[in-house]
Amino acid sequence: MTDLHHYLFVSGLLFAIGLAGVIVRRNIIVIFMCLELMLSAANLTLVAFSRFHTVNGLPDYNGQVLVFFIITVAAAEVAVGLAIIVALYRARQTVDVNDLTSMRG
Amino acid sequence: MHPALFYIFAILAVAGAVALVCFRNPVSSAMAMVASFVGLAALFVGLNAFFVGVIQILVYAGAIMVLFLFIIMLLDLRVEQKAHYRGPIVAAGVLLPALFLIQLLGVLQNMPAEDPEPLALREASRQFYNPDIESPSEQSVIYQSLSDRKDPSLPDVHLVGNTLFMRYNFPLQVVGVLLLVATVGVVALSKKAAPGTAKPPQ
Amino acid sequence: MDPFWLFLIFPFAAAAAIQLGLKRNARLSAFVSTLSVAATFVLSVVFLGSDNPNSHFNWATTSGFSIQIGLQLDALSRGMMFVVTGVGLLVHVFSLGYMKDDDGKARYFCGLSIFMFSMTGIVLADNFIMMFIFWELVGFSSYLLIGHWFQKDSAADAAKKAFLVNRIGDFGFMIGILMLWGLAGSFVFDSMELPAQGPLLTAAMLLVFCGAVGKSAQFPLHVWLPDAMEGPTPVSALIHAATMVAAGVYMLFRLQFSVGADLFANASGEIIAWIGAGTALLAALMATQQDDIKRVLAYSTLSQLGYMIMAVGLAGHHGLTAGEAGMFHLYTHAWFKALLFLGSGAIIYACHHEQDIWKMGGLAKRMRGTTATFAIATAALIAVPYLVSGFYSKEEILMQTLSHGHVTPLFFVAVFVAFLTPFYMTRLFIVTFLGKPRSHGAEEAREVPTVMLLPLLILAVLSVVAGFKPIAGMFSAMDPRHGHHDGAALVLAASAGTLVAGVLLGFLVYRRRDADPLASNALFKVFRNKFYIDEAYAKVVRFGQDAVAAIAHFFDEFLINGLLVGGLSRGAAGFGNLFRRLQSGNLQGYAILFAIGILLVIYLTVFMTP
Amino acid sequence: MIVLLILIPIAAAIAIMAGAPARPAALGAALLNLVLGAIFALTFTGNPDDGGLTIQILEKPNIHLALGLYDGMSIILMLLTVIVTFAAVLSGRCPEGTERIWFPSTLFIAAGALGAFLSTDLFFFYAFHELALIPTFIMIGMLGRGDRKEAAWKITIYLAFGSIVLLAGLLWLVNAAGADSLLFDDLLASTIPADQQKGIAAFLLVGFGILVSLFPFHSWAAPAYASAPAPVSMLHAGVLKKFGLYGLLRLYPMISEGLQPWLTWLIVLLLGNILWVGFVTINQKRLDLMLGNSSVMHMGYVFLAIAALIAAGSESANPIAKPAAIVLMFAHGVSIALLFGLSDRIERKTGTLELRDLGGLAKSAPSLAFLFGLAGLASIGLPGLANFAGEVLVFLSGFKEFADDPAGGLGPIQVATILSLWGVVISAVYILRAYRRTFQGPVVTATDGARDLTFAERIPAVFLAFFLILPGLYPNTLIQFMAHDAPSAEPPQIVHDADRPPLGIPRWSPGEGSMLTEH
Repeated sequence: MTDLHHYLFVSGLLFAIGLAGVIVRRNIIVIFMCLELMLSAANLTLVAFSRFHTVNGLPDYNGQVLVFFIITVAAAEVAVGLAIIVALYRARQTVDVNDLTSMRG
Repeated sequence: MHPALFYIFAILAVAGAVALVCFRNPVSSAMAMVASFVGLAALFVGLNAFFVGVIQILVYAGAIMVLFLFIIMLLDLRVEQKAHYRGPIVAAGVLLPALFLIQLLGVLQNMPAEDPEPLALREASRQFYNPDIESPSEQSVIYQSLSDRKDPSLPDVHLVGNTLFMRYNFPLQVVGVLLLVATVGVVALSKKAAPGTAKPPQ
Repeated sequence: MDPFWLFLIFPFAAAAAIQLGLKRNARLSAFVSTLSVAATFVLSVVFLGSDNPNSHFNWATTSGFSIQIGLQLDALSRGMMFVVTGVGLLVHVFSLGYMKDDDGKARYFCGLSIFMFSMTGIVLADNFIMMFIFWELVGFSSYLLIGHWFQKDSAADAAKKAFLVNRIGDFGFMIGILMLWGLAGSFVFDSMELPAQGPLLTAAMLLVFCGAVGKSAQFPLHVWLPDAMEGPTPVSALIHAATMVAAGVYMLFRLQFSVGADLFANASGEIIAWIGAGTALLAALMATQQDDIKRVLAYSTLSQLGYMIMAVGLAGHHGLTAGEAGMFHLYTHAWFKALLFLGSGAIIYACHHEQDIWKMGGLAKRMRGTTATFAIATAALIAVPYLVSGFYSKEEILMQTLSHGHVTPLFFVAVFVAFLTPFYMTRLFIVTFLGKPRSHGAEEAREVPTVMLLPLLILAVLSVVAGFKPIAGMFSAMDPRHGHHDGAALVLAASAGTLVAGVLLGFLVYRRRDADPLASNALFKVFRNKFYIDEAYAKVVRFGQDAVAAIAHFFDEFLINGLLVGGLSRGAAGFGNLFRRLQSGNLQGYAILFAIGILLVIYLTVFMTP
Repeated sequence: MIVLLILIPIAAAIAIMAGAPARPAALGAALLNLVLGAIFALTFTGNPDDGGLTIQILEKPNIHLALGLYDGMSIILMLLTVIVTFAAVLSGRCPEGTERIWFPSTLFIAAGALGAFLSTDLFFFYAFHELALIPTFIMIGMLGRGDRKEAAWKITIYLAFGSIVLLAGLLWLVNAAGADSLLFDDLLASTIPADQQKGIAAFLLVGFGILVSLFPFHSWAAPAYASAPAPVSMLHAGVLKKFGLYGLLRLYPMISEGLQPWLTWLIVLLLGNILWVGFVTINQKRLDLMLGNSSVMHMGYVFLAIAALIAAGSESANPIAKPAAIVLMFAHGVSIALLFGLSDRIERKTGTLELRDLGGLAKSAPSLAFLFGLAGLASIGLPGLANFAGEVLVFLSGFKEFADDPAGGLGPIQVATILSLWGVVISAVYILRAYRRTFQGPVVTATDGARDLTFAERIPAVFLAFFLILPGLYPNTLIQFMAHDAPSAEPPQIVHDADRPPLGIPRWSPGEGSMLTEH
């Protein structure tokens, strides 16, 4: 049988891979994808807990609603983020984070 | 969910993720991400969260994916130069997630392994019974599905909707506003600056 | 509402009306102002025999405590109101002529109305806080009027000086009021209880006296009064001779009258009397060498105020009678000193604003009316026996300096001042009115118009008759002559002797002179330079206040701003720099830090917590 | 209803930023606020819940967005705010093209100050003050004069530091009080253990003290006010600075014992304000710096009243102290706002505020001279103007102890009062010096041909002057608002959010599912 550990471990693994991608990659679009991956990994945790913590014989739908919200917000985030990237690319002609250092204090 | 299916889809998701990070071409990365998300959606379905699984496919693999690809094409992005990878950063990129996994394993170690409780649909149906209505056929869809004598089934979408609109109605409206704001923001951001007011790139 | 409030409402309404709109029409402003003071004069005559209305309202109320504004119309304040409104009315009328062509006529009359309002408030105040309120307000109106010609540096400086010196006096006054509040248990004069004697009471009385020192220009705060002569002359007559400067005397006597003369039956009475005597002497000496006609009169005013203060201070020994003698002198002095000032105003007006007596001369032939009235006032001031009011009051004061018919040191001081007074007044009179004109202005002098001469004539009459028993008797609180005194003969002899000696000496020294023969004398040079007190104060201000201010400012900048504030801001800047390094702008660096942060948080929350 | 006072300026500010006509909108908001404020104050019945609102924001810690006229102190300070705001908006001289920063900032400061004075919950009491500070910093830094960067830097660091110390003190206070909520009613009803009061009192004294420029934390004030645009110096010196004093008086009953050990220190520091800063003020060579320092100095008198209150041990033992402090705060707020407003006019007309370059301005600008003189004399406590009423009450409160028990001799508060009285002389010295230098004497180059105030410029000044004269002639017009100040017998009931129902109960009503609960 697959118990909660399995799901949590898969979720953690996905999160770790996403994190590694954020750290290692320099293409800002790929970094963005990795962030999405990390969000989805968190979703997996939520859904798993929802299923494993039943309330009155049903899955805990609070968790699933939260996943729904996260996906919605993530969609908005992607839209805005990509728009920013496009604007950034227009101004700088690059998507390499090593060239985007104007925030240096 | 059968353990075999679980392992198949889990491996699909993890492999997609690894590919996402490792491919140097952004288009390949995007494709890998789709694979990973499909695997995840399957895991959701395996957890009786059908609605979320469908949403995952529709929103991520459908809409968001297309957006990414579209932007990648629009910007005509090249393959990243490998020479630019710096040793310490790659090391940190391996080490820190590894540490994280070790921590996770440490936590899981101390957690009792538990099997999922079986869903008790018929029992659950009681809380959706409306005593004011006599005829069972006029009871709510949720009640009818849960209490069906022959084949009680989980009315997943109805239950999510019930929670969403009854309990989280206000946050839902807020999220709606958020989407609107995001839409306006995206339009504003991607609008080309009118000639004359554009600031020179720094 | 009691009709007595009209005393305050009339002048206040006049001042407010002028400031709020009438000021565009100077003639109307002057008329309204004069009308208001005429109305209050009528009121004060009407109410001369009224009872105490005791009407008041709460001005500031907190739970269990209240400051009231109330009117006290008793024998003392009724008499004082008569003096204030009487002199005030005549000065207003005189001003109509004197300030006829002045640019700031409306402002001037507004100031006069504010003054009348404030002075009325002092006189009618039934408690100490109210008196302090109006006490400050008369100082303010005096500031306004001294600085009437504010574009003259000297006038602006004099106004400032007057206000500041008065503020110093009020500093002590307020402390005195607060202490007396505790000791006597109330601010309201009639509710005050005579506190037990003790060092606190002595200190409180001396501090209250500080207010009088400032307002009545006693040594060592006398320096503002001569400078105040920069104001228009009618102002000097009203404020700086007859009424406001007498407020100190009035206030001290109000305490004696309402609470009891025993308040001063300690060292404070002694000190007050000696300060009064010292001021009388110093001012008289200074007056002998002044060349500005108004300054001579100003020092003479100081000297006479010193007499009054001395008398009030002696109340500690002699009871209420001594204070009444001071008030009696205040009452007679108000008329003849106002007359002297208005007379000098007429002279200055006639001589085209020439104030140096050595540039006058021979005015007796050109301005007969003014000369005659001035002569009467001079006679009153130098106390020609039995003829004029000044004689009666000065007799009473000299009488108070005797102790059971025996002479005291104060008696000698007082008598010496009584000798100096005729001396300098003779000098003034001879140099100004007799001889030949010594300047173009004096040659062209003509008699002043009727509107100015009329007040002079009325005041001249009052200067003569005010001291007679039937008239002074109307103001019972101001007439001390209700008993037999020991040593009346001695006093009469002394004052007659000094009068003759002073006049003779003055006549001999100054007859037919074109310049002061004593000017080169070293001793008289000290008098001329006012004992160098102003110079000393200027040094005190420069090296005391201004140097302290500069040092404080320096330390404020250097220590507090530089080290304390600077340290704080440098610390903040240092921290900022530290964190600035971390902000590399490198996204990958941030990601690494972010990951480390997550790991730390997990470690601390999961593995560290038991 | 009271929430309107805060919503109107914020709404107007947002509207202006979004493109509404700046000046009319700001003026309209200020005027509306003024009218509403007057109505609320005059119809106040003594019940703090009238027209107020209480919305629970958080359950733990139990924070409410609670607004209302808590007592007379709130009413008077609310009136002060709407009065000064109106004058500040009206007299603002806005550089071309900055209307959309200028007016919204002014309105935000006003909204923040009103929020702080009207909050009946400790959290929002603090938060609204911070809200008001931000536009203050922005205005000084962006639109100030002279050394504006330096001044903005200094005031920011200083006030931020003060706010942090204050926040620490407030957190400790809340922790120690253990009340059900952060509402003043609950907090004031709770008691703090005596051993903790002393530390809390120290934090609050230093925190509030820095915000009120208590010596030696005062040197930010003068340069900031001198550099700030006129509305900001009017609003900050006139209104916002009173926040610290208001806070001390408001929280005083909770820490009355803890403040006692610090009395000597407070007396020394307030004398530093009055005497030391007084002397510093004498030495100022610029009109605006002098006014800035004078406002620091006058805070000393309010602290004197607070010290008298502390020494007395309770409000009933010295009933004069609190009204004295409040009246003086109101009077000082109006007078310093008028002075800053007019000094801005002087600079506009003559191009300088250096005292040595000025002179004889009264000749060409009599109304300006009259109004400045009025405000100046008010600030040195001339009777008939509001400040005198405040100052005399402060001095009376200082001597209340002696009046109650003259046999006890003069205590430290009495000695402090006596020394403070010398400050009355000091302030007369610098105000009269400045007036003498600026308005009197012969006309000089800078003032030659300087024009008098126009009718429009006179309106805000006369408006403010009116509020100096009215309470000056009859202080009970102000003090009467404090007649209601007897604390209500039982604190109003707070209805807490009902426990959330378990999943699946298909009932949704605005009351239970929503995150906001209105009562």
